[in-house]
Amino acid sequence: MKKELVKVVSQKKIARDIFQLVVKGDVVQMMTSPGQFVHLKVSDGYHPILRRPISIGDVDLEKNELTMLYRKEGIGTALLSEKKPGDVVDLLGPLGNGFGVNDLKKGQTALLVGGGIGVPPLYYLGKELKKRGIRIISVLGFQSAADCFYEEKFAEFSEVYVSTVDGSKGTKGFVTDVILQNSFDYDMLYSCGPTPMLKAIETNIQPEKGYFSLEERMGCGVGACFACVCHVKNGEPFDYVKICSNGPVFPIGEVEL
Amino acid sequence: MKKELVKVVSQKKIARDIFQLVVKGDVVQMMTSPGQFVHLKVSDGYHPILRRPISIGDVDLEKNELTMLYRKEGIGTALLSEKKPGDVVDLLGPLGNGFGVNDLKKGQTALLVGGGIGVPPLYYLGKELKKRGIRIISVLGFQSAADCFYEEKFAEFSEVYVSTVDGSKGTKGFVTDVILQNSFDYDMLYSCGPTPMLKAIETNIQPEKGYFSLEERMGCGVGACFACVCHVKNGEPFDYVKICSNGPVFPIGEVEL
Amino acid sequence: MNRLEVNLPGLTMKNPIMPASGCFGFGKEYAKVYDLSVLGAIAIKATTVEPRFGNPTPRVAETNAGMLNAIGLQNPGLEGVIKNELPALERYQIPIVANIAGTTVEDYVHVARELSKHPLVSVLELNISCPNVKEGGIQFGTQAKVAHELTKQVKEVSKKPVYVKLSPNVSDIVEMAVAVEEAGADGLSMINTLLGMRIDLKTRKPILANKTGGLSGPAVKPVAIRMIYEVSQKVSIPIIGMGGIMCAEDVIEMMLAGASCVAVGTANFVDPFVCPMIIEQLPALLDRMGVEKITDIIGGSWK
Amino acid sequence: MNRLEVNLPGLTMKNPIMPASGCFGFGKEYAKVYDLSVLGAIAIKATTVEPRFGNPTPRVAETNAGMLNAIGLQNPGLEGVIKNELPALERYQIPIVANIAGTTVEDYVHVARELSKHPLVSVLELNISCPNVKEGGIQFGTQAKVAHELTKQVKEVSKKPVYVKLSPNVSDIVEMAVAVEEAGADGLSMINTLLGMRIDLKTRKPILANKTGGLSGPAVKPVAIRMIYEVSQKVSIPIIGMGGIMCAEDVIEMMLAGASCVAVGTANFVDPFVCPMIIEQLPALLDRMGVEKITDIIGGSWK
Ligand SMILES: Cc1cc2nc3c(=O)[nH]c(=O)nc-3n(C[C@H](O)[C@H](O)[C@H](O)COP(=O)(O)OP(=O)(O)OC[C@H]3O[C@@H](n4cnc5c(N)ncnc54)[C@H](O)[C@@H]3O)c2cc1C
Ligand SMILES: Cc1cc2nc3c(=O)[nH]c(=O)nc-3n(C[C@H](O)[C@H](O)[C@H](O)COP(=O)(O)OP(=O)(O)OC[C@H]3O[C@@H](n4cnc5c(N)ncnc54)[C@H](O)[C@@H]3O)c2cc1C
Ligand SMILES: Cc1cc2nc3c(=O)[nH]c(=O)nc-3n(C[C@H](O)[C@H](O)[C@H](O)COP(=O)(O)O)c2cc1C
Ligand SMILES: Cc1cc2nc3c(=O)[nH]c(=O)nc-3n(C[C@H](O)[C@H](O)[C@H](O)COP(=O)(O)O)c2cc1C
Ligand code: FES
Ligand code: FES
Repeated sequence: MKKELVKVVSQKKIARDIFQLVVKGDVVQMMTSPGQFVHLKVSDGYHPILRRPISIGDVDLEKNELTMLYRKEGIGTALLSEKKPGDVVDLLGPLGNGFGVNDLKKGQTALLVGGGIGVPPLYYLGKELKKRGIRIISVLGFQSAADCFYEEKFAEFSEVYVSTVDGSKGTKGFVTDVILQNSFDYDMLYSCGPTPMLKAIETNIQPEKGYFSLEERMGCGVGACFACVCHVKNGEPFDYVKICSNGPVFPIGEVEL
Repeated sequence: MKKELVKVVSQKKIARDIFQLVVKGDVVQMMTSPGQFVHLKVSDGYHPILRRPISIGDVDLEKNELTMLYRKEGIGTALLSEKKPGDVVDLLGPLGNGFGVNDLKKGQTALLVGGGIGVPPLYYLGKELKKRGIRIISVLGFQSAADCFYEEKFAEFSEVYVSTVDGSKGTKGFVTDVILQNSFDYDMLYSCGPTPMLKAIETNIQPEKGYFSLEERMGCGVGACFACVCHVKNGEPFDYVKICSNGPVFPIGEVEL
Repeated sequence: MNRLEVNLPGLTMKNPIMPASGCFGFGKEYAKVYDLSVLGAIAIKATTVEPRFGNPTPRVAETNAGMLNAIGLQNPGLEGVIKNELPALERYQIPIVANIAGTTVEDYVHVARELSKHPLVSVLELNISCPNVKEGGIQFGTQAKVAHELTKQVKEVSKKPVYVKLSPNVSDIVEMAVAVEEAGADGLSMINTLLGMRIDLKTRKPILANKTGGLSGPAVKPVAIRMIYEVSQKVSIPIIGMGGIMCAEDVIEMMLAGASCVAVGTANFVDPFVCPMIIEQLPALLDRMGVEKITDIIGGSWK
Repeated sequence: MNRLEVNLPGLTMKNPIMPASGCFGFGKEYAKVYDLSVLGAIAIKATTVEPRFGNPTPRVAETNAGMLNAIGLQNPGLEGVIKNELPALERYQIPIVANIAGTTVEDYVHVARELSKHPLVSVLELNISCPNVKEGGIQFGTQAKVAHELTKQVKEVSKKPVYVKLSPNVSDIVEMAVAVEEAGADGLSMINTLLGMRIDLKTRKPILANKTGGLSGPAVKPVAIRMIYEVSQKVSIPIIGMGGIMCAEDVIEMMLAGASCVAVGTANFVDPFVCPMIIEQLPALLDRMGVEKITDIIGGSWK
């Protein structure tokens, strides 16, 4: 982990409220584990005061470039969306633990399930799995066609299925509907998205093996402030994990959603 | 008075920590009284939260341009010094009451006495007096040669005398030393500068007629918050004037320094 | 239907926005900036029996997202206010909240009696953050019993509804609120400023001549929200909310906490047009939230 | 001569900077970021008798120039702290401030007795902002008598100096400070967080699951400065100052107010390197101010 003022290479709006931000810096060399995140200071002053956690979306180690994908949500991401090429961003990272990319053997199948702004970390993951010769199926869920992004990028390494809540693109409904309808054959499920989606996957799909990536409001991002804890399945009432430092990626079944 | 987002035309460092900032906007049309000031919001957020009072240094009514001269002092003026051509600045003004420019008749003499960053309003004043055919003597006091500015600009309309505390330029000492040594003949004294300087003028020079421009930390800048009051000479203990709205320029002898 | 209208004892307001006491003088300065009749009401500067100069300057200092003031209740005194200040406000046809202060119970009672008689004064706002000289400098606003007694006596003489403006510098704000409600207060104003200080690194002395001052602005908003949230659930009188309101969103947050209308203080110094701007923005914000009448959201965070 | 050295009861610090309790865990996370031995001391997270999970999430929210937290004293409990957390801190050879909390006097006394025996613990810091369950939920930190009694009992069993961490949510901070000094406190820590709240406009509910939380960061600094200024003139025990320290200038301001050293909390989240950065910047700042030893400025604003 390092703190660096990285330089904005490009900023592009790629869907409704969704931005793709590419930055450049030496710290990118450390970003080798998909599922990790970076913590960004988006203002010079103290409004907002806290950093913003954003997933590593893609990495180009040769060019020292990191790609982030984010949704303009509140004040922090709004400020981020105003950064222009040449501007600097104060980045702390990489933080947390990523997905197990070496759990599968060549020829096995990974099912990637992303919901909304949970899609980004799965892109870097997919690329890394592909390198290892893993077969990949991607299921990406969005609110509507206007919110879709990266479908064609996922097509580079996988069979892609899209669902939208309003049916304006792909299957009408949720990612779980797509998975149930297609009864995919897979060895491992990797998912990132809103907690209700993860819960639906756990309950309705009951994957045997895999990983969930979780979100929570953070303070420090490094495990020191206890802001981002969650309960452990079958643990003592006081047992916990910290999403920032023990996660954000956890083996399915380890934590209470 | 108006609130307008004026556009930065140019920004230039003209002496140690002294900047000349030119902005453009329709509001400039209202700035016809030398000695008035504008109230600037220098940050987008709330640090700093209050506006900064800056004197009207010069006005070009044809081009809609206002020139301000300021010293980089604390956080507010530091932020102001970062503004670049094309940036906008939130300006409220013109505020307060300026110098009486019609008190003198053609051919009479005005003595302008400026100390440090009190020099700027006297420049616009001098130009206006000149237009009215007044003879002008200017005495400008600074800490040292490195802090001097606008000597040559004042030479456009007046005989200029400079004093520096360390003697690195002009007379060594204070503006009052220059005045006493030269025993100028004048009909009206106009002064702006640090309060100790104004006090020294009042005590040692005892001008019969003239104006002082005062400074005080301000809240509203428009007379509503009672932050910037001062006592009135020979008044009741509760009598007061507000520097922002009754001043900043007062006839000499009216207020307690 | 006017969806912004709010009604509180003595205050029929066409919108829930009033400038806060001490941040708007007696109105005449801002009257040059815009037409004051757009406001829901106006709270005028604290009035005391005698004219006061207040504290020495500097009287303001800045903090991160806030400011400190130690004006010291400068005002032209009861007579001056009645003669020179109030008449000019008649033309705007909006309710006037008369903020009153003093250093003894007698002071308050006297100003309350006189000001409440004035036809232009709609309600009184008792500023109880002043030190009680007779009781040895303790603040009326930090002891429930003292605040109760003061409120009771003021209520006895006042011809108009009485709002008590609570100080946030207390251990138990609910206790204070309940004490003044029991004494007959018709409403509450909260919060007044938090006591704070800044020290100048160059002079190594406090920036304010008075040393300490009252903290206001966005920095204090979370404290105001918390106190209004707690108090509004425990009293049945309405609350005029204030503390750090800068925009329409802040108004909604404070009304969700439990305020029935709000006062805007420090923000006037940042932008003299802030009150009309907020009033203009509120309807669109209500639309986005799917709210018909603004009164529907009062206390919405706990109801 | 080390111009940054400060000496307080039980704390020989090579510089006046320590991370504040609860903002630095038990040190191991930041130990990966820099060498902790550069610090003046470390205040570790509050320890209670039993392990605690704390409050439900979300536990943090943001405010203008500040943040709210409602962690709820999550910690691995006395045994866990002694077994798994303290040993790792030995190698840094710096004083450890053990923050302790509880819901009954017995809790505090038990944790104090055990932790104060530990060779790595230099001093105890009594966090008295917790509600006292036995006394009906009132806070130890808001009633002088209760705080006095708690301090006395802890002092009786503690093998190490005891600092009492005062809550700012009181009417009279001096009264609290004097009460714990009279009970034998060796020092004070001030201030803990101000109680605050934020409401989410979308959900219309408080952002924090716990509803209210503690406000920290630059927003509260003026309140901290004021309280330290007032208290340091009325007690003769030293003060660990905290509340909104973000840079070297803030350290000087707080020491001028009367603090003998400072703790840095929220700033660690903004910049994990903030403590070493401040330590590095202090000598140049002292030079600019013409100050030889940092202890020369303690209380400089009133001395
Ligand atoms: C490990 C991790 C990875 C993430 N990766 C991405 C990503 O790649 N792209 C993306 O768009 N978003 C991502 N998020 C969510 C992103 O952090 C929030 O959308 C963002 O912080 C919102 O900030 P804001 O100021 O725009 O919104 P505001 O609502 O103004 O934020 C207020 C506060 O809430 C926090 N917050 C708000 N929403 C979330 C959330 N969903 N999760 C955590 N904290 C939140 C903010 O950090 C801030 O402290 C990630 C979150 C986590 C925890
Ligand atoms: C009517 C008037 C006209 C002025 N004209 C000019 C000018 O033309 N050029 C110029 O350089 N300066 C001028 N000043 C002073 C200028 O306003 C301050 O230097 C400036 O506000 C400092 O802000 P800062 O944030 O850089 O300093 P900080 O010290 O960080 O400011 C902190 C606070 O103190 C106030 N403050 C600090 N110094 C002064 C001061 N001398 N007078 C009033 N308030 C102060 C600031 O406004 C701010 O609220 C004028 C002041 C007044 C009252
Ligand atoms: C300069 C100034 C003067 C004030 N004077 C008074 C006053 O006379 N009476 C009073 O009750 N409150 C007074 N207040 C407090 C405000 O009315 C208000 O309660 C407080 O500032 C919080 O609101 P804000 O954050 O919107 O400013 C004053 C505040 C400021 C900033
Ligand atoms: C996330 C967080 C957790 C905290 N936990 C504790 C704690 O366990 N014990 C304690 O005494 N203070 C705790 N505090 C208070 C800090 O130690 C400090 O007093 C306060 O945050 C003010 O300092 P700051 O503004 O520098 O953060 C906590 C503060 C924060 C922000
Ligand atoms: S964000 Fe601080 S522990 Fe996770
Ligand atoms: S600055 Fe508000 S009255 Fe002058």
